[in-house]
Amino acid sequence: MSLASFETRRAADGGPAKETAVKLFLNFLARPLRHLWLLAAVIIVWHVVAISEIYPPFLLPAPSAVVQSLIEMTRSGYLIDNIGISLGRQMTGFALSVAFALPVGVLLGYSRAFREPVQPILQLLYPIPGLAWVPLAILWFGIGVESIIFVIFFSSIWPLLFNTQAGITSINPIYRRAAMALGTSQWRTFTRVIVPAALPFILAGLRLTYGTSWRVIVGAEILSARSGLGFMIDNARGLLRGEEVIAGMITIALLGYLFEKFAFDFLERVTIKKWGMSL
Amino acid sequence: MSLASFETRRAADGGPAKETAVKLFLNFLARPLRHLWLLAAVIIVWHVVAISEIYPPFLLPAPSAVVQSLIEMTRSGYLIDNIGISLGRQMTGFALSVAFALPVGVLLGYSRAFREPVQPILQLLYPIPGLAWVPLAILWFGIGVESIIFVIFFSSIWPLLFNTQAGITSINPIYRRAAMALGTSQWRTFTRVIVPAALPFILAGLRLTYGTSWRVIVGAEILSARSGLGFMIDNARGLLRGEEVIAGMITIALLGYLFEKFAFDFLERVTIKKWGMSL
Amino acid sequence: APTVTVVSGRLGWPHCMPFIATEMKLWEKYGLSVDHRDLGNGSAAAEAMASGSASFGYINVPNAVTLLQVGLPIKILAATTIGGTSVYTFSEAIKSVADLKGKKVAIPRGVTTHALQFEMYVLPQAGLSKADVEIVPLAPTDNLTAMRRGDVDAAVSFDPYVSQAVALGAKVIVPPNKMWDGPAYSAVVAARADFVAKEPETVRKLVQVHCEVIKFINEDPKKAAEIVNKLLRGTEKDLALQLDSMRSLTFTAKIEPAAVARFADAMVKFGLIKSAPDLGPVVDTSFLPKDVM
Amino acid sequence: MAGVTLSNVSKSFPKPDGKGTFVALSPTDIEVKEGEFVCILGPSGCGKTTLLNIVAGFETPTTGTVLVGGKPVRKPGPERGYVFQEYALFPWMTIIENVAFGLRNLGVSGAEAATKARDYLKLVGLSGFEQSYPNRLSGGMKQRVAIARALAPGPDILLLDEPFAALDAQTRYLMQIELLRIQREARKTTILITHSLEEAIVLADRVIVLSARPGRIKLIETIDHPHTRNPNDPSMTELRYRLFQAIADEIAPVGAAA
Amino acid sequence: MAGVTLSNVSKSFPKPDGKGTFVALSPTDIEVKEGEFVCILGPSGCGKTTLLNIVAGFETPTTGTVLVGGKPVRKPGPERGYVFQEYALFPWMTIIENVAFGLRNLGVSGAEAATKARDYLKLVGLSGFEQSYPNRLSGGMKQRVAIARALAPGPDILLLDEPFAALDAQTRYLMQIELLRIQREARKTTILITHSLEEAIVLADRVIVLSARPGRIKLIETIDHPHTRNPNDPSMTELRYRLFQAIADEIAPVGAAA
Ligand SMILES: Nc1ncnc2c1ncn2[C@@H]1O[C@H](COP(=O)(O)OP(=O)(O)OP(=O)(O)O)[C@@H](O)[C@H]1O
Ligand SMILES: Nc1ncnc2c1ncn2[C@@H]1O[C@H](COP(=O)(O)OP(=O)(O)OP(=O)(O)O)[C@@H](O)[C@H]1O
Ligand SMILES: [Mg+2]
Ligand SMILES: [Mg+2]
Repeated sequence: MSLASFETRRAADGGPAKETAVKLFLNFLARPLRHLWLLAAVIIVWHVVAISEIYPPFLLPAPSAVVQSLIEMTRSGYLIDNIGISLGRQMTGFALSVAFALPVGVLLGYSRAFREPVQPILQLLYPIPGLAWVPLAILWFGIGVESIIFVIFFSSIWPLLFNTQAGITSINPIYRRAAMALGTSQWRTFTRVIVPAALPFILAGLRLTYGTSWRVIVGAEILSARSGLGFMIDNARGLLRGEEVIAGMITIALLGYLFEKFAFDFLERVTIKKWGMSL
Repeated sequence: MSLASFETRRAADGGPAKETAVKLFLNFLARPLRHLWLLAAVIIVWHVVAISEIYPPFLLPAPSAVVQSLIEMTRSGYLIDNIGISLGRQMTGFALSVAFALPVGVLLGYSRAFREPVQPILQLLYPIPGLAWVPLAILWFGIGVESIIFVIFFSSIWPLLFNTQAGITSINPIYRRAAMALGTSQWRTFTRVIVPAALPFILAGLRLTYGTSWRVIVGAEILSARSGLGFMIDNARGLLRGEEVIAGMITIALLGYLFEKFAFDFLERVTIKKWGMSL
Repeated sequence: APTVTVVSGRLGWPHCMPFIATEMKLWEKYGLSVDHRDLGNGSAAAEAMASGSASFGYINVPNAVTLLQVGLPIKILAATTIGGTSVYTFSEAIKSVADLKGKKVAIPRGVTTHALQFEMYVLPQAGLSKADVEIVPLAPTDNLTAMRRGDVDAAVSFDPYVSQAVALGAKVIVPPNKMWDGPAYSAVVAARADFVAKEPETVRKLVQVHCEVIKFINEDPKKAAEIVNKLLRGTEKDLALQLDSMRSLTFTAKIEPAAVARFADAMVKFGLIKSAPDLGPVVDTSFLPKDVM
Repeated sequence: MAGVTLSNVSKSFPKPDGKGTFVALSPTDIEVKEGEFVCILGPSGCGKTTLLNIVAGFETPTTGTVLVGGKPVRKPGPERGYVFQEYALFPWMTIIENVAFGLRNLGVSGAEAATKARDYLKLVGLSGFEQSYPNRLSGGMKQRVAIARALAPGPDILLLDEPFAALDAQTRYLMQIELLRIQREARKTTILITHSLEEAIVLADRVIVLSARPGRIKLIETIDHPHTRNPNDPSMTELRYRLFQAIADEIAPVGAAA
Repeated sequence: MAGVTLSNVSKSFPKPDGKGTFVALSPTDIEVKEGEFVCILGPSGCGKTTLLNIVAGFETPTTGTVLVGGKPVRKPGPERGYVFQEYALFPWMTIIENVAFGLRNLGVSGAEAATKARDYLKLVGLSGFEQSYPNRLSGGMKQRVAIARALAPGPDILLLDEPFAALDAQTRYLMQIELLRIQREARKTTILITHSLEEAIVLADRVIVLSARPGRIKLIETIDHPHTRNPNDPSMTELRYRLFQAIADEIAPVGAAA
């Protein structure tokens, strides 16, 4: 990576126009290659290490065994069921996190009267481990799905919350001044000035919050669930079924990744990238 | 919170100069009050609920019982020992996270040749729950403190990693251009241009990564430790000592909070706030 | 001598022996250098042995069977405790297992003997099947809360949680001795087969220490309870609880291969594993001192 | 409709080293009558933007008060249109959205606001760029969007901070004429900061020259000459010279500056 | 020391609606000789900044090549000093750090760089602001820091995008004189974009006027008159008129722009 490889916004806009169809086609083929060679290499290394049996195969199964397990579990419907169940919990937790963290983060950044009393409480709550809340979660919400969602919620609000706040305090004050001089109502200032101006932070926070809502699924689902990907992984672990553990991990990885690509990359493309606020 | 309460950078600079000593003194008294009234209210509500014994005291002890437990554990040295042990693990994990996430995040944002193959792998790894790695952590690192630190590390790199990347892609390209036109070496461009320009993101990421390294301590320490705050909480839970569970939570909250205040608030004050890049 | 890593689960009576041995410096007495690690759950202990981090350990029977089933040669060398599992409730309406029909019952999560005992023995004894009750996997520490809220009606658990609940007014509807047909081992002493083959003398000493601790516990339960209570930072009240707990258990190193095999068969019936491993050559009582067998 | 009155307005900022404050604007009294066009000239860094910011309500004066239409200024408001020295376009809005934004704030319907915005974009010569985002525009184009944005909602008072600085002489001239027409027609009270003597002479009813930092009023010239004026008109020569000299006195020879 | 040669250089950008491209700069040939001072004039948005960015190496031309000292331009370099239209000061460095930065890049010791930076700050009249951060400065002050920053490392080639636009006439004049002195003494090849005919006349060996978008060369005027020139010198009247007319032709009447 040299300084020359460093993309500059404008340079990307108007590259040489003389690309031939052949070149474009080659590019089209090269693209996935450029992105996936390292992943392929990692899988190959994994395969080689696994078949060498340095480690017991039930702890480090070969990729092929994992794929086979994925296929079997898909065929039996076990995987799909658990995906559906976990997705429901994770998405509910994520949606609640966003619904809470976005407005609260905006207020933290925006209003001193709100920030001064609320921030210390949040900063104190933040470092407390999610698992430490389990007894109280059960006390308040019982052992149903509510507690699982509470743990997901309480673990995943933070990146969006604090990123939104940081985004808002980093807004160039001139935008607020311009909004005020144009007689913008508070609500429109929120929605049309503050939020878009802080969007690079908010989108990064959304990504992190989304990822976190998956990351805590094992911890949340061993709370009291007999279903879901987290339970599936824990259960497989107890039975020393390494291939099922890794199959579960890969399923979560893919679910997270696909959403990341389709939702967040898209959101970024139609907002901050289009506006030139991010490369 | 009205638009008028909305701090503007310049307005904060040169307020009326006519403040009397009395006013300043009153302000000095009012400051903690403005910050702490809500926290005080929360503690009072907790106290009232606790002494009403709606919940059994071993699940929701009164604040006074928690304070007493804190005092006792401090006196016996148990708390201090566990703080020392957990702090060591958490700080090691945090330091490793920073050492990894900061350069990798910079490279992700900076170099396409690096980003294209590495990003998919990281985006796939990111959503995988930390607890799902435990079997592999034991396989690779054994059952000592290394595994604990691995779980902390692997859980807490993400906010700093992705925030740094987002920060770098959000840098106004004009700064890089200026750096190039001034013949800045790659290293100096990293340290003197890229990192400071992305600092609002990096600092937000540091805060989040720091907090996460505490948040996973319970999950990490029940892995294989007979010591530390995470173990202490888990152990107290087994003995139905609610006041010790909450004392442990409060200890972690305070440790996180104090560092937040002293390290990160300070860092922010001497950098982005001083430079006018954040309010 | 090189240091041996010994793993165990969390400190509770079934896994207490290495804790007490360390506390009483019994390892040193036998010229052993032992690094004892207690892990948060049974899976971790099994994984530690599988990965070679530890060659000797205290693990649950289902974990031992699973290790064999996935192909890790181990030897089961001794028992630790028998019993300990009970079913209890706070509900007035539930007087016997039959009353659990349609009720929610909390069971420790993971692959445990507790679930096997309850579902494969206790329920059929009362003419019920798995489908007749709603099983809720739950950490034993959360049972009390869940029961208070009415989220579960009864719980299958072990000590000190059962004694804790009883102290708060729960009643035991199935005592430990009615939980299984024959000896129900809470945990066993196991070692990697390669380790046993390579260092039989070390293994013999480790098992001797184990037996000496069990002898000590049986001879002076109060002293043993004090040691455990001290390690757990328990109070006077907790000490009483520990002593109560001990009454529900039999401390013995003696192990019957057939009883272990019955668990393996139950696991097959339960659907946890496809086929039971041959336990004949696995349960190796040759390391036990003569007076134990 | 309203005049602007500054009484004893001054502004201090903290010193770079954080110790103490320095005066950016000395106590100043200015009265701008309703419908009057005032141009402010002065050396770089003398406090012109600071003064305009105080009138706009972006900054609180260290001493003194500002009345707009007889009422003290507390915060910015849509009756005072502002063109920022740095343009301050919203990067996340297209050009037309930027210009229509203030209109929409006033409750104008979307369609009507778009039509009006398009008119103003035509006025500043940017038809065809409605759907562009600001990062796609040249410096001068951004500045013209900023002018259109400030004018579109029809504020009573115009506060313009070097609004034509990034424009070529011809475009600048055309824009001056348009501004003047709008200002006259609606009798808008206008304060415009400029570095161009010609611009001040073409536009102003009154020219105020500030001294070097800390700024204070150095010279006030009233221009009665009817519009449209030609800055090169011989009758203006003397005025021009007086203004020139007033500023020139304030500039220390380069290399020997404080 | 080197000249700058543009052959057939053009630049297209994507259209606002994303469909197709539009030409910002038509194919252009310019040869700037070593030590020559070229001023570029042209209507707002005609492609001046684009052209300068290509010479600087910030943008790749859609067609054509740029040679600097005979070698093709691939990326920016310290031999080409650049003053950005938007200043582009580093907000995280003090004023003196900004100015010293390029010197430090060249390996100049800290103390020496600071001394030199201080000299350049004195040159642009900003002594006393060394320890300020850019957000504390007025627009014109920032612009002067940007000039000092570009000059301090002593580049062979100067690329200046409206470097004096935010300065009052007097400061501007003083800065012009200083720039000229530095340029002459070290025979720096210089390309300066300006909207001021006077500035071009005072400074340039050659003036290039670009047409309205898409920019192409409309007029080239060589000025042989010795320095120091007075733009109001009667001998310049005709030149001035020609330049004026060349740009005026390009400006569509306001309100009727494309
Ligand atoms: N936020 C601030 N903090 C500290 N000093 C400031 C701040 N804003 C402006 N100043 C100082 O106040 C003085 C006047 O600044 P101002 O922006 O009003 O100048 P100006 O007359 O508009 O100059 P220019 O013509 O260059 O735009 C300058 O010395 C500047 O450094
Ligand atoms: N990144 C970009 N993407 C799309 N269009 C661009 C981009 N940069 C510049 N343009 C367009 O190219 C044209 C020329 O822009 P440029 O900045 O070179 O003008 P300029 O001559 O410097 O104008 P000014 O005097 O106003 O600064 C303009 O129409 C502008 O909209
Ligand atoms: Mg100004
Ligand atoms: Mg330009």
